[in-house]
Amino acid sequence: MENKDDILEVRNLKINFNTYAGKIKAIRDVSFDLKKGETLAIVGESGSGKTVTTRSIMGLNASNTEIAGGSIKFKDEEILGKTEKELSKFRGQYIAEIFQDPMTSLDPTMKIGRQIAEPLMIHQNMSKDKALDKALEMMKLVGITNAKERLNDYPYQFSGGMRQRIVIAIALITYPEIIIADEPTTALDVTIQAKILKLMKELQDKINTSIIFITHDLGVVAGMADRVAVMYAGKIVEYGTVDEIFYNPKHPYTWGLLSSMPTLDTKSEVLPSIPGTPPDLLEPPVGDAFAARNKYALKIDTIKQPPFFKVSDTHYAATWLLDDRAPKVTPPDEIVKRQKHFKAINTK
Amino acid sequence: MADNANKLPKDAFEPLSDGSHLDNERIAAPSLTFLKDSWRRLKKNKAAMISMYILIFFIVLAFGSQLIPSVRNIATHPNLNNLPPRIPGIDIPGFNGTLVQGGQRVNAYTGDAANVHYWLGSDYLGRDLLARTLSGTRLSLIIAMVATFFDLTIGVTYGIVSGWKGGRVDTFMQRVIEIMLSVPNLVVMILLLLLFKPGIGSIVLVLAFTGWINMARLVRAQTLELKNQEFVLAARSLGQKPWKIAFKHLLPNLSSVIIVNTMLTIPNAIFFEAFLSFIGIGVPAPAASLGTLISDGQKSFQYLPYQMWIPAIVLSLLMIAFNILGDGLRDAFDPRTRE
Amino acid sequence: MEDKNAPKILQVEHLKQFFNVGKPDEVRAVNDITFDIYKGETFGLVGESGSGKTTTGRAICHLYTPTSGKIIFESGDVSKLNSKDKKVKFRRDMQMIFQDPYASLNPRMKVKDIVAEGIDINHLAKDDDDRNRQVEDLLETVGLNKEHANRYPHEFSGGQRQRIGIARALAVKPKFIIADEPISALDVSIQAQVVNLLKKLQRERGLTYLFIAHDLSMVKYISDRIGVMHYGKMLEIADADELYNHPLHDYTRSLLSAVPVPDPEYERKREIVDYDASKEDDGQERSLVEIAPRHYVRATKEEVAMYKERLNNGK
Amino acid sequence: ACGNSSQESKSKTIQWQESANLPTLDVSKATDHVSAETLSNSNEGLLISAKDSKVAPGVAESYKVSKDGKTYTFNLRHSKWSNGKPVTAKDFVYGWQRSVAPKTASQYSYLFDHVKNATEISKNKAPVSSLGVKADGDHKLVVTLSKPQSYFKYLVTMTPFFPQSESAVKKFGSAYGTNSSNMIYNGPFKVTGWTGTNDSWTLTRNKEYWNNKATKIDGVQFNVQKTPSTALNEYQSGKLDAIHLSGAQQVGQYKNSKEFHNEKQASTFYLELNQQKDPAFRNVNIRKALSLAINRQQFTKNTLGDGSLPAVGYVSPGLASLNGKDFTKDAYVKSGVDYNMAEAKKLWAKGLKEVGKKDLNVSLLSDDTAAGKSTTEYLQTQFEQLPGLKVTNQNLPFKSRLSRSQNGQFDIVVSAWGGDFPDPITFLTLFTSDNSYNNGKWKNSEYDKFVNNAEGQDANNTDKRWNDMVQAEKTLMNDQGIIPIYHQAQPYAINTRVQGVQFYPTGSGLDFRNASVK
Amino acid sequence: MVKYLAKRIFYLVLTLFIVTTITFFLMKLMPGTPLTNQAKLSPTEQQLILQQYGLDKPVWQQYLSYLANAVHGNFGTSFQFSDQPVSYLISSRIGPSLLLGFQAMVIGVLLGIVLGAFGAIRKNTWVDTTTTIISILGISIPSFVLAILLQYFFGLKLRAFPIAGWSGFMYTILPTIALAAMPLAESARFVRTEMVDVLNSDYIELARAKGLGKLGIIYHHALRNSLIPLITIIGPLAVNIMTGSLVVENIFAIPGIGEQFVNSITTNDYPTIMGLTIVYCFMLCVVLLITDIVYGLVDPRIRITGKRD
Ligand SMILES: Nc1ncnc2c1ncn2[C@@H]1O[C@H](COP(=O)(O)OP(=O)(O)OP(=O)(O)O)[C@@H](O)[C@H]1O
Ligand SMILES: Nc1ncnc2c1ncn2[C@@H]1O[C@H](COP(=O)(O)OP(=O)(O)OP(=O)(O)O)[C@@H](O)[C@H]1O
Ligand SMILES: [Mg+2]
Ligand SMILES: [Mg+2]
Repeated sequence: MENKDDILEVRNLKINFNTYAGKIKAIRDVSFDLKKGETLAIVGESGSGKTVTTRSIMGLNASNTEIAGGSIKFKDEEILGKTEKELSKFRGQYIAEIFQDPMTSLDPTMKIGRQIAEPLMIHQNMSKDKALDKALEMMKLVGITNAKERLNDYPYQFSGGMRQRIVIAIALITYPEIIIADEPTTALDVTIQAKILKLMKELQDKINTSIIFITHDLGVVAGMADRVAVMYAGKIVEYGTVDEIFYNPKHPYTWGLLSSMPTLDTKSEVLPSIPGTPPDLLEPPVGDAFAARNKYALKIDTIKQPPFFKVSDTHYAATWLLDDRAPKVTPPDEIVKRQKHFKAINTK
Repeated sequence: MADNANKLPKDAFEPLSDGSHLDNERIAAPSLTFLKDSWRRLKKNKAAMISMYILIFFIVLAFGSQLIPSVRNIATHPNLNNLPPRIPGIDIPGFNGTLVQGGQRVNAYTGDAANVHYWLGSDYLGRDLLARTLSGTRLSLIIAMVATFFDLTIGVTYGIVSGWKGGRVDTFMQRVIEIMLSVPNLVVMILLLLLFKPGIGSIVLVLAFTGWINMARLVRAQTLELKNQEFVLAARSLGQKPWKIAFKHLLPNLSSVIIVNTMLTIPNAIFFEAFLSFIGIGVPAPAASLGTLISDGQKSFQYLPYQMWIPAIVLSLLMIAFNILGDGLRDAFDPRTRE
Repeated sequence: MEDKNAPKILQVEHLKQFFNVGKPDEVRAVNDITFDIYKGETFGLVGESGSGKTTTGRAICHLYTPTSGKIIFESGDVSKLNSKDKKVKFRRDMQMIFQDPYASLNPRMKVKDIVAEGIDINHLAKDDDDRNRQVEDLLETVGLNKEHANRYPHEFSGGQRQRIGIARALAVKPKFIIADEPISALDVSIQAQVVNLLKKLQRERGLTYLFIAHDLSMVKYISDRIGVMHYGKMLEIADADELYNHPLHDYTRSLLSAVPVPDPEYERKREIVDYDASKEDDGQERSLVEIAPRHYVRATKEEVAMYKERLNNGK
Repeated sequence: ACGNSSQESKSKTIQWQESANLPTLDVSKATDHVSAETLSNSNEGLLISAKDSKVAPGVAESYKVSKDGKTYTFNLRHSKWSNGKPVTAKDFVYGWQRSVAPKTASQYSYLFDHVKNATEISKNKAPVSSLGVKADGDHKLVVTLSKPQSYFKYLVTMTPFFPQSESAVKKFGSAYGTNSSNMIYNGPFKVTGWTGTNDSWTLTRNKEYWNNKATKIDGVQFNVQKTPSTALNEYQSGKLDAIHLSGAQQVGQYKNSKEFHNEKQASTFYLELNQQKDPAFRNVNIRKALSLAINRQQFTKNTLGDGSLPAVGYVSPGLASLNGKDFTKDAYVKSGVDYNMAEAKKLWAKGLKEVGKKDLNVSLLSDDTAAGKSTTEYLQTQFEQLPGLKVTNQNLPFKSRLSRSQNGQFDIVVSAWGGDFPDPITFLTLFTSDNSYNNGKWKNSEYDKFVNNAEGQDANNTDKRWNDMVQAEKTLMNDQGIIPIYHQAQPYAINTRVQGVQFYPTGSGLDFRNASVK
Repeated sequence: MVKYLAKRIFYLVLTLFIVTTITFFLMKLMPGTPLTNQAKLSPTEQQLILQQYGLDKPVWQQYLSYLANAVHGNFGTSFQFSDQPVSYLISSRIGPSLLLGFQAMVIGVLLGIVLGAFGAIRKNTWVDTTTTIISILGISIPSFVLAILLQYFFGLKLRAFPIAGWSGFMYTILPTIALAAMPLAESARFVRTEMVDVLNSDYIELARAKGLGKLGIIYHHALRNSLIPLITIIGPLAVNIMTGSLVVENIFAIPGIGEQFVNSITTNDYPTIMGLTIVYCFMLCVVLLITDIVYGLVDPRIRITGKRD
């Protein structure tokens, strides 16, 4: 797992939230790393802890956050426990973030040129004029036409897609080493989404940055990611390269996700769905949190949390099904089909 | 990474294939209604709870004390006038029947008065200030509540109609509000009070006449929002009658806005009543509200400070308590603060 | 699933729905669309945000008064329901399911009362017991427990709420259901639950759906025929497979080319087709033309030939 | 701020509190006490008020009255206006004509009613020039009355009888008297610093005044301060030299101090019972019962506590006396102003029986001032001790109260009358049957006869006239035509450095001619 | 924008017209005339006085001429001050009121902003609690009580400020404080809520993600966005100050129009009451108009599209 070109290492992260109702155990032992220039996608359903994970990388946790353990290292430098002031040196400079909702993430009363230029002025002590020049370049780069005239426009004068480009420009302007994109396209139409995703890939190539890409749309993941981590109830349940996850998934939750999404040629009368709802993180179940929705569950799932089982050097899954003692099960048809395809590419 | 599963039961790796574990539509949390939930949150707000108890205390005291004949019918004792507070057994200056006269603290309870105790003193007609303050509080509360009730009903109706009807009706109704807003409400009140016979009824009317605008605006805004909420559309697509939608769907969802705003309107009404009384066009004597008591007390504030302090403190406490409770309720009702 | 000779249950003719008519901020949300829906089918409506899908749905359900055009439901003109009986019947026959599982249920009402609202309005229950029984049946139908009847909406998850919404619509035994993006707010894992439920209900009760969505994979999966909307106009209507396999209109092509697919290989090869909407702003008269059987495209007379050719090339 | 106050205290300007604004400096139009207080120090009539209901020479050095009491001849001294022009008899003629002319609409024109032709002029039935006042040269003024008026000497001390310079009136036009520079002065002081609407103005020494050398102070600054507690605060901090004390507390605080001045005023507060609206009030026993139910002693001492005196009758004490005997002594009727609740209840029961009623619901109308409210509240508690009587209080602003009383929209009203001049007749004329101030419409032919005699056939006979007036008062009290409550006094706190300010119970009220500052 | 302005001004005129009309007829319903000594005046004199005040004509004629005169700023002659035009009365007394109102508004709002902003930034700390307490007290303690207490303690007891009167800056301090309490409290509350909202918004989160420090965020993003909406409550605050001025001017003996208004009420000086009513409405309308324009200027969303909701 250790790798020279890892620029970010998250180890055994545990995060709780103190609320009226009690302690929400939002992140329950999460570890992963990010390599230079790669895109790591984190998928999982709502509330699985994707945002909380990335927020702690940025040091942007809510006030009721309790970091219960673990470490986050950016280029071997520990981020957890840094003061707000120290953190603000990282943010924007080395690690930038693209927010989900382009309609609300821009300051409505500030000219967008200035908003784009701001990180430069903060981190590189650049004069305003110079920063604005750079901002202009960046606007062109993210595909805003008439960039020069639009430098002095306000956010409400842009459409949602254009705003998201601006948000991307803000993230990119310092050529950060890591970009965290938290559902950057969920609020957009598919056609615009496609363009934005393409743009992100192009820009990533250009400045060789790493991206942590959060989404719950597996289609987007398939297009964007080099590697994928699947989260469920505050834990990563499976991770691997994009091909491994899509063509050779091992965790029943991943199976469920992949097979419950119809592709353009799904014909079956009933979609294999995942029954039920995710567990309450106030009192996470003992054993495998997914067990209650898992029709492949084993008795041990209700007793003990599964460890990660290695599938390949790059592919791990946390399910007792991979234990030697576990019975062999047949995944859903859709998965069987995919696994066949996986074999086919790998033998090629 | 392999696990030594020594302590595991034998059948640990048996599938749970009967599906009994897939108990997926279970809701574990106990049932909490919106109000219960809000109440729970309100209870965590100490200031708001204290305010609530203060208000309950005052309300119970102000209304309950009316059962005591001597409070209901306050007698005048022209010979026992302007006596400072004297509480039996308490010997702190200010409450032991002494007052400062010509630079010296003297006992005011002499002669006729030697054996009486006015806990909060007496006024210029020798009326018990405690009883007067209680009656005044009651009157202020009644005026405020009745006025608030009126402006609540007017405001809520106006707001719902304006928001629900939309279009030209709404535009017109908003224009009316705009015009009313560009007239200082106190000026309107004063003009109306000049016209009407001074009295409690007129004050209530006048307060109600100007007070509803805020409520109407809030309710309208909320109605506009609710109107396009899908549950209202659902009711419409089921063929629900408009007035039933108003009662079943809008009102309950407006309730928090209404309650919060009422909590903030009451002190406003209390204030305006006091203000009108203070400038001399409020409740006519002998009825006394907190405003008239303050106005009376203010005249001899230098010599008989208690005559103003007492009603002023009660008034301020009421206002503070209503304001804090209103704020607290707003927080309690606001789903954003739900954590 | 679909009977090709089924009668039309709904005809929309030259429907226009404008907002703020005559004001500077006039919105032509739906601008002259025509389409039919057959009994028992699922008609999918797709298009980008703001293209007028919701407005179309609501206009059909008579939540808006159309600016012009006709909506004929089961041979009756919706805007001319003069008698009370007819109105009541219409309201029973056509129901909606909404997008936002959080906004579509009155937070101050118990599930029981939400579901029973239609029963109460139409006096479908003999007495309280009957009402409760009906509610419990409905809850079971949508896969919830009857114990849930006394709870409040906020205690449910998104998928469960969506099912309560479906139960509410079913309570009046409708024939036609307009589902406005019923799953787009739900998680992938939950979406399938709802879609399966909708399909099951259609099978069991012979329902007709107008299914609005912007997730094209799901629309294709659930729909028999699909209409593509853009800027208040209907651009293309065809059977689902036909539309996906042989999209004719540039906009449809662009839309399809943008759909993300959970298949890395496919994604790597993806080509985005751009669509320039200004092409249609040339002032020429366009209307839906049947290029192939059951495949309509909005086109000028000249464009018809071009589309015909496009279709042949594709095959 | 503290700095200036000590500095101010050294100056020879007195800081005086007024409780109302100065409405006008036009002598013809002044009707209120603030204008009167200002004008009687800035301007001067033929005579000026003096102590003990006397008059002293003003612009007139001396005057003569004809035998029949109808012709007054005034000899004027050589004196000047503040603009240096001489004050002549013509100025008096002009001034009087202006006051009477209907065009001026002076609300005090009725004071001229004994001057020949005045009544006709005010009704526009005679030309202004026909007014019975003529200049005989610059320094002699001859006044012809239509009938004798023994108290005419008092009238000429009042503002409407002041001289007015025709040239000044013409010059300032409609702005005459609307601010301190649009006015000329012939009194010991000039008014300065009054913009017409502001809250302070100053009497400054008038160098042109004939007796300027007698003036000891530099001036008086009047400061309007309507809030009594603020006034008191300012007095205590030394900012004001003199304030009106208001209410029992303030009076109580100063009662035994040298700073305390309780100035009696020729002013009586009394109740009028509306006999037209409430027939029950035509019953004398009911009227008497109400009067006996009022403990005037207790009321003035404890409730009002502002130095006012319990009523001894209708005409205020100390106003006028004959041969050293005060009018009120001569005319005292004990039962009219006594307190006897037992008797009151008896008479009340009797009265009710006579009018055939079991109970009575009445409203009690008064001003909305502090004193007005205390009065109604006190009376309410006293009256409600009479079985079957229910009293509702109504406190209205002065003008509303006035208009209601004059239109008969009341049951019982607390009215007040302030004498214009030190003669009982200024009070007594009010309750003749047809007088417009007789709001209760009490009618008594006896009373009318006495008053008419005093004003008519006995006008020139001091003793008879006196007796007529005494009988009138007694009739009024015996029949309880009105119910007197108290005689007002104006208590002041005046810094001891200020000396010699003269107060009069009637008319101008305030005189700084002999004031001095230590 | 021009069109919008024209519309606003039209409404301003309409409002004033309605207010004038209503007050005029209200006043007609009131008892009392300028004739205090009515009883002693001959009918001729009464007639003449009524004529002087134009009260002899039929009501509708009075109304029309009142309207015509009011347009020219002429509100007739005061009943209280003889021969004094109401317009002069008002113009000579409006200065102190405007000055006080302005001072109170500026001080109240500025301090309110500071308090509110600190409260929001240090949410749930003692700073916040203090701010909340101050603003609750400010809202809850009536201005007249506050004015009396200020006068007594700071004027009489401590002698720190003049007790009452109007001659110089020192004299404005206590009344300004008494008047400023309410706007201070209101704006502190408002700013706090706004700022808490803004600080929770996505764009502040983005600003933090950019690496902007706390101060930078507040200065560059949070303040502007939470202060712009403050403009909308300036109108209501102005009403507050007007209300307060009625008693505060009285208590501090300030020769302003607030004091005059109360005075005119107690003396039934109807022409002055009407004139002042119209002036108050006019001032409020102007404040509302100005705040509207300013809002449009500072909020780019409105500045450029000219639209608002
Ligand atoms: N400030 C907070 N206080 C309490 N609970 C929180 C807080 N922030 C997040 N949570 C909880 O932590 C869990 C994980 O939330 P997170 O936002 O990371 O989910 P997510 O995977 O990003 O979901 P989504 O797809 O909806 O964005 C959720 O149960 C959420 O309710
Ligand atoms: N009540 C209304 N008043 C004014 N404009 C409206 C109204 N309802 C909808 N619109 C406008 O009409 C257009 C079409 O809206 P509609 O909601 O039908 O789109 P949609 O296709 O459902 O979009 P989405 O995918 O975002 O739901 C939009 O521009 C919208 O802003
Ligand atoms: Mg998230
Ligand atoms: Mg929609």
